[in-house]
Amino acid sequence: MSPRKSNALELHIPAPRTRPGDKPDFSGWSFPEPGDTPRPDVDASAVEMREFAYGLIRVLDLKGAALGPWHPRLDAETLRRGLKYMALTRAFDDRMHRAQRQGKTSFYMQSFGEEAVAVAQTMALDRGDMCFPSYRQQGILIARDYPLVDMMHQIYSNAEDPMKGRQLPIMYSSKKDGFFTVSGNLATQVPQAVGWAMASAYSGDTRIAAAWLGEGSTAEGDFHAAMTFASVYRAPVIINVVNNQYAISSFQGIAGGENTTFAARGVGYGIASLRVDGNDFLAVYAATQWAAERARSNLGPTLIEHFTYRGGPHSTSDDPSRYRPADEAKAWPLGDPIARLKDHLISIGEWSEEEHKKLQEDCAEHVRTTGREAEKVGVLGVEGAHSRESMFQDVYKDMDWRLRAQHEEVES
Amino acid sequence: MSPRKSNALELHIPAPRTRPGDKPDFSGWSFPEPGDTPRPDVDASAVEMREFAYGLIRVLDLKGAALGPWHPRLDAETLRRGLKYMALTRAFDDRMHRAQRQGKTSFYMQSFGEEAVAVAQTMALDRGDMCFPSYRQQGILIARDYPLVDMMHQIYSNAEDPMKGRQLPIMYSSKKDGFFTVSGNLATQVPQAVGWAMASAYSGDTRIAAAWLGEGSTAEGDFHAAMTFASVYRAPVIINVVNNQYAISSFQGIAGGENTTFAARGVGYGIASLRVDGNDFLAVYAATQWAAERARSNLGPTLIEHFTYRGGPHSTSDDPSRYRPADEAKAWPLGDPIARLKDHLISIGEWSEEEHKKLQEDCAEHVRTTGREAEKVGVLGVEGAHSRESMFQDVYKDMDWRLRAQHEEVES
Amino acid sequence: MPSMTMIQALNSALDTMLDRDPKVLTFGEDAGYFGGVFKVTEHLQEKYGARRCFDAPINECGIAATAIGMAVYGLRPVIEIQFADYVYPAYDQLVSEAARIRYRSAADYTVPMTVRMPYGGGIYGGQTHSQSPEALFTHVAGLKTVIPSTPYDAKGLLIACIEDDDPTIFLEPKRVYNGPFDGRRDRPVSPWSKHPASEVPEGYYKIPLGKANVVREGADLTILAYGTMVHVALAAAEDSGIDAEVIDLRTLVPVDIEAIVQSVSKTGRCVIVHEATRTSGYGAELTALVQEHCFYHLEAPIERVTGYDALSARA
Amino acid sequence: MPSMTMIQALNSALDTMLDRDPKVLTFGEDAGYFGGVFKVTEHLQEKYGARRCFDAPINECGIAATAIGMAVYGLRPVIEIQFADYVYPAYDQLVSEAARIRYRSAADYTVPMTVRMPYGGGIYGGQTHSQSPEALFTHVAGLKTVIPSTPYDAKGLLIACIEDDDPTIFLEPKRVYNGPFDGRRDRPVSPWSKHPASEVPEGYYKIPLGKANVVREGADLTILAYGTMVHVALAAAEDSGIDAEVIDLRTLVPVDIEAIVQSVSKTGRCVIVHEATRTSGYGAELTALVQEHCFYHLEAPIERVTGYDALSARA
Ligand SMILES: Cc1ncc(C[n+]2csc(CCOP(=O)(O)OP(=O)(O)O)c2C)c(N)n1
Ligand SMILES: Cc1ncc(C[n+]2csc(CCOP(=O)(O)OP(=O)(O)O)c2C)c(N)n1
Ligand SMILES: [Mg+2]
Ligand SMILES: [Mg+2]
Repeated sequence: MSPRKSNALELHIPAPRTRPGDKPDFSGWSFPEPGDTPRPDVDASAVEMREFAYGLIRVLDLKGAALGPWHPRLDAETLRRGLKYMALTRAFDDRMHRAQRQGKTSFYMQSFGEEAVAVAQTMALDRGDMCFPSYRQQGILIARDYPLVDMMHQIYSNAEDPMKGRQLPIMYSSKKDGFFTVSGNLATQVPQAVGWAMASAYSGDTRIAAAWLGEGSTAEGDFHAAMTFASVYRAPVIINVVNNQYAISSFQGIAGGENTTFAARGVGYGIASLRVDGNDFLAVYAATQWAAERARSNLGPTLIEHFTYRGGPHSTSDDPSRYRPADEAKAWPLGDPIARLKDHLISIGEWSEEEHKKLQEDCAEHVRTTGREAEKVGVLGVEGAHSRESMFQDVYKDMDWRLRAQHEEVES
Repeated sequence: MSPRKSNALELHIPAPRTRPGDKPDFSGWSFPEPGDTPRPDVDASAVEMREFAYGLIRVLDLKGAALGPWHPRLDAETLRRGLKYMALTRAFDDRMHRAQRQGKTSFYMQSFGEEAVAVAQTMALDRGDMCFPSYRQQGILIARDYPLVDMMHQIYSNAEDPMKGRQLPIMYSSKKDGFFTVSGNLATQVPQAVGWAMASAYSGDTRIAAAWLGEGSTAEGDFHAAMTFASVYRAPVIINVVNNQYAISSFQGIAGGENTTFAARGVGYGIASLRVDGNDFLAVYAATQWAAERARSNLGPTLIEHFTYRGGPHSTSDDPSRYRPADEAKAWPLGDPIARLKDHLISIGEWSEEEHKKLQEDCAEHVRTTGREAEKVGVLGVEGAHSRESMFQDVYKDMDWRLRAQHEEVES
Repeated sequence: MPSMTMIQALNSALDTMLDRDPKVLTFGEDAGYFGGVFKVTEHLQEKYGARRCFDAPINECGIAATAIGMAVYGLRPVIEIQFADYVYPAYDQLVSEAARIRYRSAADYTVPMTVRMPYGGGIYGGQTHSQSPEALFTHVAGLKTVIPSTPYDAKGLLIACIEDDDPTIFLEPKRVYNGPFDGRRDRPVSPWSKHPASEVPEGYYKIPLGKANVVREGADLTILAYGTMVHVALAAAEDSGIDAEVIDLRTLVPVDIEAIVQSVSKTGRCVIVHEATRTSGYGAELTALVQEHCFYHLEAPIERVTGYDALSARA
Repeated sequence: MPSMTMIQALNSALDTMLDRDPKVLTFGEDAGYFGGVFKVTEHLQEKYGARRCFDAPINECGIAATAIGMAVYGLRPVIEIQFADYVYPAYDQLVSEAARIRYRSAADYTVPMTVRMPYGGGIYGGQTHSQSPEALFTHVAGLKTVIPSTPYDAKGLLIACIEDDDPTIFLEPKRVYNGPFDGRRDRPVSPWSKHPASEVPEGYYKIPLGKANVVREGADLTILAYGTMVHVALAAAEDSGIDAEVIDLRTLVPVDIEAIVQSVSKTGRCVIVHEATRTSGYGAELTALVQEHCFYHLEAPIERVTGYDALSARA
């Protein structure tokens, strides 16, 4: 290499403010106050709405009060349902994470800290709307009352696994619940959701689509495909970027978060874009409702960035204290979505600490009982959980001669 | 299909305002006045600069006056050189297009109407800066004084073709001129340019990179890759979107131009973005100079949308009057880049109609003479123009046993 | 029966299916108003409206992905990739998604989509308008790969693909779009109208996937070919005077193993012809299959006549 | 000499080259501070700074494309694709660009880059963390494809790839990252430290590309294998008592045809083993090569022992 010139170029490699050993530091972020963000009409033009991509829609303040034009004014029953689904999701995650530690499954991924996103959104959508999740939206299935035991069967890859042992744990699928088969390949589901939404519009249907991906995954070309097609054909779709600030070990700067928000991506395509406090159940609900109404009125797609924090490890395969301050999760200024909704319900006199304690115990108990039921069917490593034939099925609608021959070969 | 519901969704398919048979109609566009757009400091933050993506930098008015803070104040000699290169590019295109009609080559692509983009930009860059063009930037080579005859050899795929007959006509390459080998695959060169720029920064070099792609090609995932990596690593690169309003037969709405500008894409990544009148030599020059200085000062990438109009067919393989009004080109309100620079030079007393006529004749003559020289070496279809061995060379640095065997097979 | 070129036959297949089944729609770059750069979708937008036949952004990944989403919804999308050389940006969606969705969801979701693309050399396209990437699809479990060689087959096979409940890769040999080029560079290519397989019924008919066609019977040698190379093989058989049996595979996956075994067991000799580069081309698989199934009948090594392992294709 | 696992040997290869050549740099998803999900780049950022070893956005296309740009500039980038299953978004850049730039520019530009990726099954990864896509690269003229089976080979071959002036695809059999799994599920995998090929020199050395390794001599049967399957083949030879010669190909393209021909000419029998799905897998090419070069020596059909044409891989 030649000697350095005075006007030499330099390569910038983004680095987070803090690493293991440092004190957590979120002083870089500034947030608008809850209630301060106006709510545009659903037919507002994307151009007029540009600033929403740089703000943060907040309804709940940190004491539990709900404020401002985005307050969705849900009845207490609905709020308690939301709280229950989030608590159940957390209890489920907790048990399954431990099940992996106990060797009952090879792998698990929690949604700890992000439960509001999947749960509030599912509740704001119609039952027939089609969800294209990433791997961290188990809350959708739970909020659609999918049997926990079937989720466990899938995780244990046992004889009752609806996916017949073909997928990594947590890669569920349930067509009847409008839950698309989770892919191992990041972001692929997002342009597929756009295509589904286009098909719905093509068919004169009324159902819309929603897709989720992590902030890290927005870097994939599939995200660009999704945004481009959604914009061009004004597809009735909601594209949700769950910005939990990490992609495995990489902080969001590696995905492009140093220079702008992830909601801003939508601005680039002329797509209406909202940025929401992802730990605020009411804000997430309200933004989703807005976007769904927009889509249903043939006004096109919305991008929502849900700003949240990945409370746990990426998966059971990593230890986050290797790449971020160990106590960083606790320092996240926007708190915990369950605690915040609980505080709100208590503040409006519709919930109590006792009821909450009971709810948590019920969830834990429900998960425990269900766990035992699933374990009875089998956990990781039971030989013969799936017929050998099933290995050759569903490659095509019908087995071709190769698969028949290969199947015969194994059987003999 | 079920009967249509009252709240049924509808699929939006973008359509241009006009089709063959219609009167050309550009009334949808509104342009800021020349000289009206302020010029930010080169270290302005991308966030502050967002509005530049929605405006249009113009220096030359349609009478030839140069106005406002973007006026690059080039000396007359430089302007005349720019005019000459543009005229030469047009003369070259004209002859080669006709050569295809005469069967001397299989294929040709003109840059008619867009000459200012490649020529002004090349002149604004340093000689050592590296260019990653698409197939419509022959002006770069011409402005770097690459021998026209070698371009013709490539187009004729004759014995002197520097590409040895391996590439479609017009897919030049010249490392010594900082001109990257043109790819048939759209947009692939753009993230490569970002990588080259990163390598330059990595090496403490002072050279920057520039890439070009059409507005249609911005839809490719490679564009997203380029923007993401450029933003994350603040690569010293200029990404140029040449918006000539067509991608073969598709109007720019199919690429996402209905809902926002192409410069706005850059905003989504927090990249400084300029939108320029691509038929205004001075505006293109000034914007490029600004972006180059920004890159050279370690301030990162710039996206420039050059708003222009594809005056000719996509290539010799299509007839644009099959998909757009036949006289649309003439109706483009921002005129012709050569005529506009000519008018400016005349208005400042540095050029005359006579000199211009002479320049055009000289260019035509130069191209004609060079054409004869190239034709003497050979035109399309000369058998044996390239050795059989050359077919097996350059697959790898050294031929492996397969290629040696296959070569022997053909020779025997 | 009308005489059609392969382009007209493909257009007729799409026309027939758009007319029959409201779930069928088609899109691709320049495929709408313009009718495609090779005119395969000509007049379809005019006839069925922009909703059924439209232009797509230049993003093959997005074209494939949105088609997958549509197929998952329950439609039967047919997409056009402008040149097979440009399918790679869609490769992940085809290989990781279209091919796997039925399997990974245990048949909860399925993807009845068809991917059409012109492929192969011979039109002065240089190295990026001439490729034959079929082996990159035949390796992928979950996909079917189909290549017609005549107008009649093109229509019948395309309709079969559209009606198939699995994703199908439909490669169109563009060198024979307008006439059965047979490799004889010294003679002009005769138009399709002189070829019996240009007689194409107007309406609906299908050619089953997985069935090869013995286009020439012979006793001494079996030639396995598909696409343009079928015509080249026939001409070579004729010119050489060898009593060769020529099999047009039509479907590469699942290949008609019975037809192959029957022929090679009879002839004892086998030559495989394709345009793609040799190493790991589909000819390798055919060689392996023939030697596995017919080893004791073989009187000579199976030979591959293929493109070189270079990147050439004259511009 | 230190004993290393394959991960350590790969890390040592990168360390050696980062130290020797300022033109070498490495990046990939989680490859920087974290040292990669399999720890192959561990401590390299610490040692050489973020400029030489860094994290990349989750965009395999961009990772490959920027590496191409860097190689064109004159650097020698080594990129990590986190799992081979996720290479498809980069496929276009590798196939249409990296492989073709030398050729299409008549050697005006060249692309000395290395693409590292863990591949293969056996880690409970389900259908998207277990794939063996080598045949999708062996078909591509302009690319070299390399697969090591031991720590010693891994380091020597990786260094050879980095110094090679052409783009190389370097597939790492992750099942044997930590020990030579040999397919005997009933016995625990012994650690690399018990295996002679875990003796890995600290410094610089190369194993030439294109040279196979006869890892077991034998007279009755030739087994061709690579990666994890080398160990499985050795165990099978041992368990069966057959006097098999086992050849570890090491480089798939260009393959060491001499070593293959010499062995099969001697044994007259050949079995090919790979994990990838059978149809159009690399075993097809090997079968074709063997039957083309050794037809008159063959006493029995060449057999392929491969993954099924299904998408399975147990989760
Ligand atoms: C195409 C592809 N590349 C890489 C991976 C490996 N991978 C799995 S998860 C992950 C991080 C994703 O981060 P993000 O999108 O932010 O989602 P989060 O985990 O935070 O929910 C990576 C790199 C993959 N699964 N698919
Ligand atoms: C990956 C890829 N897809 C499709 C094509 C076919 N194609 C060649 S040029 C073109 C249109 C490009 O339009 P635009 O980017 O606007 O550039 P312009 O021709 O206007 O300069 C298309 C679709 C290609 N070359 N590569
Ligand atoms: Mg994340
Ligand atoms: Mg254009």
